Amino acid sequence: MIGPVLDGVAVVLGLNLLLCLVRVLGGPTGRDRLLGVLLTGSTGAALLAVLSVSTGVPALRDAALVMTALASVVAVARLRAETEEP
Amino acid sequence: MSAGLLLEILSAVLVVAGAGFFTVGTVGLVRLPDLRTRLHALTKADNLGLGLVVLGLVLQAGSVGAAVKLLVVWFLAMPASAVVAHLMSRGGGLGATGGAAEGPGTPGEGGAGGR
Amino acid sequence: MSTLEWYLWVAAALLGLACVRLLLARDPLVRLIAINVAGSGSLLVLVTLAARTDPPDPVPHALVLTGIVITVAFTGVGLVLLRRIEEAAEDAAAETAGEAAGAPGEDGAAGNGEGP
Amino acid sequence: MGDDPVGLLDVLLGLAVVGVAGTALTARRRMGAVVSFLVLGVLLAVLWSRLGAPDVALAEAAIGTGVTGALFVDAVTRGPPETRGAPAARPAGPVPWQGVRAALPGGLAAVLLGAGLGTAFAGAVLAGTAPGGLTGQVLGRMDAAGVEHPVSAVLLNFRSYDTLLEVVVLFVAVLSVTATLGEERPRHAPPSARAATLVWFCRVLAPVLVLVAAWVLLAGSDRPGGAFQSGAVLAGALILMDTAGLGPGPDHGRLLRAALVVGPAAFLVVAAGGLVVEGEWLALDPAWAGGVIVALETLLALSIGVALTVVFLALGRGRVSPP
Repeated sequence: MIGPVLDGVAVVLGLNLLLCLVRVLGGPTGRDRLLGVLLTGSTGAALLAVLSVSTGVPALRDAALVMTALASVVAVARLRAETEEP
Repeated sequence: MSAGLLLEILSAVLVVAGAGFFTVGTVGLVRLPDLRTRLHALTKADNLGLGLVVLGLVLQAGSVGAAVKLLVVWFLAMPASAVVAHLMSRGGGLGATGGAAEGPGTPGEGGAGGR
Repeated sequence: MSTLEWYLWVAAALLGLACVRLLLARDPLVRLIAINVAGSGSLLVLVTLAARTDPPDPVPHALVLTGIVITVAFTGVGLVLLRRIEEAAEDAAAETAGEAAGAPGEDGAAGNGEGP
Repeated sequence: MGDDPVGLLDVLLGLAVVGVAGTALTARRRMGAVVSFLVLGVLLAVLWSRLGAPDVALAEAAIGTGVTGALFVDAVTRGPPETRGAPAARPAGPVPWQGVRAALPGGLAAVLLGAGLGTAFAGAVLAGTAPGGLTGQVLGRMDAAGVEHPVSAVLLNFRSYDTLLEVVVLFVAVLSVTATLGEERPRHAPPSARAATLVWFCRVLAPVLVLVAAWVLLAGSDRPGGAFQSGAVLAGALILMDTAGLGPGPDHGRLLRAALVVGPAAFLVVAAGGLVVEGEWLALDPAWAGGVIVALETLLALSIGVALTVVFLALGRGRVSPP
């Protein structure tokens, strides 16, 4: 019973990923685009977690964990580069 | 048997609610007018969405280890998105001067930063 | 159409788009992105062909992992070279500007950014 | 799953991947292109998991969205200011219709190339007398592999030559990157000028990432995970440490070099040891294989993490400034 629900949720989350693209392409500043990356990262992590349960592959939980943890590294890279460059 | 069914229904409700919050957050990111309001949409709706999805999945996880790992995903996402949002709403990754330098454009934050 | 055929068409689309863009793009950064996308397309071919058996073939998966690491290695080298080229252009521009104004341009540009 | 009709999620995912690749390749601003490419990485991670490749999904999540993202974002942020994303006027922007007319031959070429390749690939599915590939051979020899996860067995035992050369490629990348570095140019703002919150955050998150890296590494022996994924997460941790001013700075040059070399060196020692003990280059005795592989993977993860970090840091270290 839970299977179709999870599949539907996966489709909805996938559409959300595409919607993020509007902000990524629209900008206007680099930080706005970066927000798109952050939201994409956590949406992707949620999607992987859903797939790990619906397909029964436990390794996808690790992928979700890694994706969440490293999404903030991209943001930190942006912030430190902004600090260092005039 | 009926307890299992109840658990499945609860899990489905939580996951669907989480997906709903993700959608709200994404729509907010697209529709809201400037960086700080977008940050607001992103952090709140996004954390709640991830949290609800994770809670729903924890009920289906099967083992304690799997459940804990799913919860760790959420616990990792919460401080990360809060801190990153805070830093991005300031003038830059700069120190105390960064926030004040950007102040005048935005009344609420600028007043607090000026003091 | 089977799932695997569909993904092979997706891979072909990625490769076609990326190769053409690689040849036509003027910005080196876009070329790097194009190589990365083309790489993803070819990895998709490998992973799809590995999925023909159940369980999937581990050898192409290992090849794909190797490919991902090689990709990040050459992307890093390409980006560092790109930065060096741009730095050289910036310095040359600052030098000519400094000569024109009769003042050390390097200092002026750096001080301006750090103002507050 | 070969003959299943294609499902809704698969169709959406395929269209999304092609669409996002299109925007990443044609975005007008560099930051837009780069960020689209990162979104493509997330979609690809989901795609790999749909195709039954959780190892690749894990690597894509760690490398594709983490380290590659940090590299691209850093390079674009430090790049020339007019491409940084502010709505600056493009010099002599072309008339829109001209752009379309110029893009037409390119689009046509892309369609033709894609159609040709697609026909060839779709034929390849049906061709081949042994569609089983090498699955049977690998699974049949798993008892001699030393690890329980087939992909790790292929990477570090059955086809370890590939992995050795790959680590060497990474090493060469680090060498060529450091060759472009001159004397260290003073940074515009030292780490002490960074916001206290940022430094605190990096200090808190870095050890968590090291833990995740260790977990991914140890998971590699019986489930998806391993040296590359772990090394990529470790690189993320090292980047955070450097941001907090704790990283392997210039003072740690010798330590850094040792960490870089130890992985390839250990691999060569194992390869030569196979020659001495087993009489064959890179051969592993099944009795020893498990321990050797885990030890080797640990050192490799360290080297890979440090190598990726050095490449990242080289972006920010300018070359010698002109006199």
